[in-house]
Amino acid sequence: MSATGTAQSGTTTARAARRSGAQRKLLAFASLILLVAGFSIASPNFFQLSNIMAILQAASVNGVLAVGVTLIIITGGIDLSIGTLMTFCAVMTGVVLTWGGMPLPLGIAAALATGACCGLVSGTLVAKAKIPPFIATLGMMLILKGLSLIVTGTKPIYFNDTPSFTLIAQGSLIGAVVPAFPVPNGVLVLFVVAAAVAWILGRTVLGRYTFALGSNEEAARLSGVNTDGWKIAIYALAGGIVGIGGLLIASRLNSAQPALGLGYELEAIAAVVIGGTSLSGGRGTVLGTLIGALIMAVLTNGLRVMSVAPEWQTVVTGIIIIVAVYGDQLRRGAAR
Amino acid sequence: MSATGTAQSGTTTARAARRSGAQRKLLAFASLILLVAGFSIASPNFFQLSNIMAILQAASVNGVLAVGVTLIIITGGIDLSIGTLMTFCAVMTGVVLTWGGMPLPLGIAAALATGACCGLVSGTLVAKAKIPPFIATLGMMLILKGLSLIVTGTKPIYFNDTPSFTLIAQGSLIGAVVPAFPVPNGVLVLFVVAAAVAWILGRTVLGRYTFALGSNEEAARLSGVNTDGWKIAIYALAGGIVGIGGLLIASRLNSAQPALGLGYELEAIAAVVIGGTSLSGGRGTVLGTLIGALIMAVLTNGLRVMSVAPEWQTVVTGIIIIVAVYGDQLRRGAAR
Amino acid sequence: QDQMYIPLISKGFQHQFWQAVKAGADRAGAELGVTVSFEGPDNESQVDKQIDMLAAALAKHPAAIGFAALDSQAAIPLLRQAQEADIPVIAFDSGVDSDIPVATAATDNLAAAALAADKMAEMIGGAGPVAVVAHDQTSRTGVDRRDGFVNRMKEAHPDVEIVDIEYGGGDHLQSTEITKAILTAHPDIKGIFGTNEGSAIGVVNGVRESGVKGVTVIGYDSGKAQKDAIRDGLMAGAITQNPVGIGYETVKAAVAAAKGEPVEKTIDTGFFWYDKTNIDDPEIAAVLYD
Amino acid sequence: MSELVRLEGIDKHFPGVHALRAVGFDLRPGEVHALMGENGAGKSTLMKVLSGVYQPDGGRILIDGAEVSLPTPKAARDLGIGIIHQELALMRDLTAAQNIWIGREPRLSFGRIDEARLNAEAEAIFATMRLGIDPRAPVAGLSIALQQMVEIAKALSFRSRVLIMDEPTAALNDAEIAELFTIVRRLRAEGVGIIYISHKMDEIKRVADRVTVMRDGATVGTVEAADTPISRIISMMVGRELTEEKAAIPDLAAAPAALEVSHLSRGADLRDIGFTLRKGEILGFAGLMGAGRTELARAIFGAEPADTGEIRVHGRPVTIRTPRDAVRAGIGYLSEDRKQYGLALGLDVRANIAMASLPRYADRIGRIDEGALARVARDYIRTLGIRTPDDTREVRLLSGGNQQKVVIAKWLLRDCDILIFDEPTRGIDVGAKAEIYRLLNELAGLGKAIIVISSELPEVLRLAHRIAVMCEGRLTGILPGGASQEEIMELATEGMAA
Ligand SMILES: Nc1ncnc2c1ncn2[C@@H]1O[C@H](COP(=O)(O)OP(=O)(O)OP(=O)(O)O)[C@@H](O)[C@H]1O
Ligand SMILES: Nc1ncnc2c1ncn2[C@@H]1O[C@H](COP(=O)(O)OP(=O)(O)OP(=O)(O)O)[C@@H](O)[C@H]1O
Ligand SMILES: [Mg+2]
Ligand SMILES: [Mg+2]
Repeated sequence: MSATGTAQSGTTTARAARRSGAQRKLLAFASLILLVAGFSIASPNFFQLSNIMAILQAASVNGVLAVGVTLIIITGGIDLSIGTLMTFCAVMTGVVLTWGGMPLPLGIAAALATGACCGLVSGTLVAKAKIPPFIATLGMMLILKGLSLIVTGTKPIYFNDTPSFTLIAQGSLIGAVVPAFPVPNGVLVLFVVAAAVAWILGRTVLGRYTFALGSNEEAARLSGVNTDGWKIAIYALAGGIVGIGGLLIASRLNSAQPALGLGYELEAIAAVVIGGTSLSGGRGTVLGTLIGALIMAVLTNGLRVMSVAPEWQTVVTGIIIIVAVYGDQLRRGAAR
Repeated sequence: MSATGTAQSGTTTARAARRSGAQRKLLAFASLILLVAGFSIASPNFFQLSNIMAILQAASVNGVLAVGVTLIIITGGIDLSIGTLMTFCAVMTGVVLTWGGMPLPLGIAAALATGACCGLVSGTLVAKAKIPPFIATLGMMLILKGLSLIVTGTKPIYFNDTPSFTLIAQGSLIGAVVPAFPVPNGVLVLFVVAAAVAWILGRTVLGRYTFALGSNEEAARLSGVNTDGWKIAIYALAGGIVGIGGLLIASRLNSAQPALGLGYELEAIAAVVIGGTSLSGGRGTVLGTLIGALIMAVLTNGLRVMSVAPEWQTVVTGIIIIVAVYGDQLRRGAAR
Repeated sequence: QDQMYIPLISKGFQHQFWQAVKAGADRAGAELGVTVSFEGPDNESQVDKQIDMLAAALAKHPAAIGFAALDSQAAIPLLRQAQEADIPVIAFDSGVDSDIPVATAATDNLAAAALAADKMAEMIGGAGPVAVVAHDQTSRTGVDRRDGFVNRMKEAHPDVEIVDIEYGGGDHLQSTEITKAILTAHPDIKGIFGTNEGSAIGVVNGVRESGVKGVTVIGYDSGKAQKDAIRDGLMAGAITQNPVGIGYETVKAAVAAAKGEPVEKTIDTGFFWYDKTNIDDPEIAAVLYD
Repeated sequence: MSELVRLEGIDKHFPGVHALRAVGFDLRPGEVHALMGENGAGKSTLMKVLSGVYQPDGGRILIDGAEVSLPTPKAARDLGIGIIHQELALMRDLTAAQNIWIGREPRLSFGRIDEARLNAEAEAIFATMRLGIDPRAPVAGLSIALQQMVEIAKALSFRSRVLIMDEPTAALNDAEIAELFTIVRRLRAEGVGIIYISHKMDEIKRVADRVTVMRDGATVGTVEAADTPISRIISMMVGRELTEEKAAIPDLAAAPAALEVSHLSRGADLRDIGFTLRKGEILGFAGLMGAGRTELARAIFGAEPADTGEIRVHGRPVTIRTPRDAVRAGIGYLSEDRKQYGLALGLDVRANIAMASLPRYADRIGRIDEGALARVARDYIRTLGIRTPDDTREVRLLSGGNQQKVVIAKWLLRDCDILIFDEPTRGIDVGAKAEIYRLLNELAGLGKAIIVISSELPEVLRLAHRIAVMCEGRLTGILPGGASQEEIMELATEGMAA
């Protein structure tokens, strides 16, 4: 009897939760659409294929970084080193390709391996040395920033000897097949990475433990989960994804610019939070992050296309970030 | 019988707890001393009165910001806008003093009021609109950055018409009394602010609620505490303290530099965390923050005095931040 | 102390430009037998960081100091301190509004940017919309180069309209995105001026990525990518300063001042226009750097 | 020997607390061994030692007669030791099924999780427990009771040889407890050894074979449950005889009304509720889980304000939109979930006791009189028997029952006229329970108006002057204090069949 009652309320809750989740995503998507519509009305130059491609291209690096850091944020952590790590990965690719004269695949591997290794170090500092993620990755941010400058001797490394390198971000596989739709490879990479991470989060053990760590690490540990090991793995995976971001930016700039990167972490984290992932961990979606990154890219591009004065661009961006998240908050309140 | 047992063990615990707390602080202080000693041995130029004063002076702005944000971090929040808010406060002082030609006290009031008002806005966004502190203050960071540029027309405002203005940070009240010990006023301000905030945290209702909010906001609300109101008050107070930071930096530079400020928030937060305050809220001390700010200032200055290459300075700073917090972590583990 | 010690506090150290200044300073140091150190903040808005660096440099009791002020007024108390300690100060890169520096080795950024404006006007036929991608909205160099370009256009080329000025912080990627947005907003744009190496390369990237033809790109400073872009015709030409010379002359003047020898008050290290045609001329090649 | 588990001379120190003093304990296969003791006696600590969470400072652990070491929870698990922790250890953002199988997910290739199997197996476990929880429901959306059931399901899923249950019934109602005992008996028949911790004395007689009593970190003795009277066990626990009789129900017909609630509604949770609480009265609220008693309390207290309805305090209408309004009107609320809603766990005992009364101990500039606060805090520590070394200990380090007493102290200090106690004795030992009952009666005698919400009918019957019964958000009736259990159950299920 009481069992029946319980069962009903259980099912209702689950269904309601699923519905409100879907609704929320739709609505987050709606605010993206709203922005696009607003800019399209405000400026005839905004809604053009070339500009849309430019926006997607602009979202690609930040998007990849944001997808990577989404993993870490879901565990309840944070990673401030992603910006400078991206640069360091680009630098190591330069070392391998330009200085070492090795073939392209090895350069790609270098970026991924560098990212994963640095992620491993951050993860170990957090999981084993119990250093708060904020500090561990702040330290890594500084260390990697310095290392990029040291390794390169503060000079950019160019990829002129590896002409195909620029194709990673700038070529268009899709455009080769469907000429009317010249989506740059960088964008393709972003979507592939996002899809892969969404799959990992939704379907695999690693994804499950990512949520478990953020939700209640102690409970996971008491359940026999090797929480430290998995946490390190998650940081390493995120690092590898940041390595992909490093490849993209290096490919776009046809060079590894050692002084770049600082500040990219805040932008990526902002995209994640706008996308509805909670900084306290335990919940978050890759789709949300993707939408968050797109919102930021649309906003930046739209204000520029409207030729808003740069100082006002900053103000408006600040306001819209707050409003977007406030809207999300209201919706959640309503869903509850 | 059992009562006696409890009483006895009680005394032991209390004593042990007090001892371990004091020990921890002593040890945090020890790593500061260690750094100072190391640099003194490494470079004869380091441990000189003038350089020590330079270090204290360099710590003053960051220290004041860090003390302000300590309050917010103890509530479990974060404030990314402190850097640009500091600048905006400096700018408003410039508007009042230089453009408005008003007397010095009004300029000081302008900085404090601007800080408090902006803190009020952030606090309201966090408490009432339920926007996560990270996002609310990220938005404020951008808004204030833009506003500083807009208000000043992107040009610095100089305080040449108010000659006494530079005395706020650069004069030396103590030096006037004890000439051998020319502590700049900026440092005096830092210590006064720190003492005041320590007193507020330790002895007043506001302080108690600061900890309560960070420890369990819902429990505080269900105890009839006006959590929203107190939270707003805490953000406003922190904003006012950041206003003091704005005065200090403006006085040091004899100008309000509108483009300054970005990045200062991370440095201040780092000082707070190095000082042992937990980013998850509920615990923290002003003394720790002070030591954290000093550690950062000593580190930066010492590496410069040793003429370490700037890129290596970055790397070493990163490593030492991690090591300092790791040491703190070890000590806590041992105390436990 | 066996060797004279001369610290240079610059406006930055990560950009190629500053690395070239450093190279010149190091060369002078080696030739003259003095120890030179070189440092600067991460970006040109960090006025107070630079002040702290100056303070740390003073603590080292140097023979003389080279100083590229981000804000000359803000540094005056410390400069006065140097004066009292009989440490001569040599200003470099841009002047210091004070009579404390015994010499100034600098580029006239206003005049250099005006030259860029003249070249731009000439190349686009004296009329049409152009835009500026600047590296900084508040720093002295950013403001001077922007204003030098804009004012010259207004005065000498009234038919050239400056339709947009954006700031990319010298970040290559940001400047790229900015350029693409400018091209979207103003499809008829004739030319874009990038005010430092990062900005100029960003403009080249942006123009290339958006596939627009016929936009005249003029850059500033040097560097491998910029030289390549000029050789490939992606960039019409650029202004270069003589950073190696700035560094060299600064140290040279510092040593002289420290020894009590007379030094020239202003050392104009000059600026040059370079494009496809003269990039390999020996005198131009000498002031270009990678 | 046929012993499954044997603990010898287990010692455990925490800073300043000697939590376990040479404790011995043994468990046989196929028995339910109850572990009893006052709050803070060391029961949970002992069980954490046995399940690999804590490392003992001394002593031996033997499994099947062989000495073992249990460095991690996993090591204990691998030896067949399963535990349901006293404090819920669930991942709130995961679903019920995901929680049950955490760390042991059925896998497919590439590290993929076989979600269908995971859900199906969770559903199967729920079925054996005769529970209809949706395995896909996020745990955060389940009531405490259902969360507790998920914990139990998780422990069952291990098919352990040794199952430790640390106060599994604290949040359950009678029907669910009965269901749990069916499961316990089944497991016992299968040869599983069960260590059962509870503060509900009647449960000992219902399931336990043997009882071991702990006091102050040491074992007092082990007795057969069947031939030991409850009173004997209680006196072993508290070290003295405990006598208590039900206080007479006072005649309050003439007493002035303290709280009048009328037409209170909020969505589907609360429908048109009205009642009157008199000065000096203890009004019990009974009902099945989910009847809406907590919702009602939270609505009156302003934690989640009602949509419509009127509340009068001492005859004057009051508007209560926030807990602050309620506290100002003289209403205090002790919630059913102390960890989430009652305590700032990271703060010390004194700060928690003072939480609702701080302004009273502060001067005009907000300076707190710590001396006075310390004095009152110590007073309450003494009068309520809170087991803590001193008033500056972090509440997080106290045992569950003592934490509950800290919350009670908070509201006593606030000195409200109207007190709402939601499950006030959840997780509290017999001695303290008696103490709290006495306290409630005393408060009522002083003219306070008290509401007691409890899922333990005997408690309601013992305490309440009148009993209000709720069902599905409606107040189905108010019975006099002497009502029978049957009368209450009838009202509690009224209309549910329909
Ligand atoms: N992690 C810890 N640090 C310090 N002291 C602790 C810790 N855990 C428990 N204690 C102390 O050890 C003693 C025993 O606590 P334990 O939780 O075992 O009691 P319990 O018998 O389970 O009580 P309850 O019935 O209230 O759950 C208490 O005095 C408690 O305060
Ligand atoms: N945190 C929660 N999230 C979602 N629903 C909840 C939550 N807590 C309770 N509910 C639901 O609200 C309804 C009322 O629950 P409430 O807690 O008021 O019941 P109650 O009568 O106090 O019973 P008990 O205290 O025994 O759980 C139930 O359907 C319950 O499932
Ligand atoms: Mg216990
Ligand atoms: Mg309830």
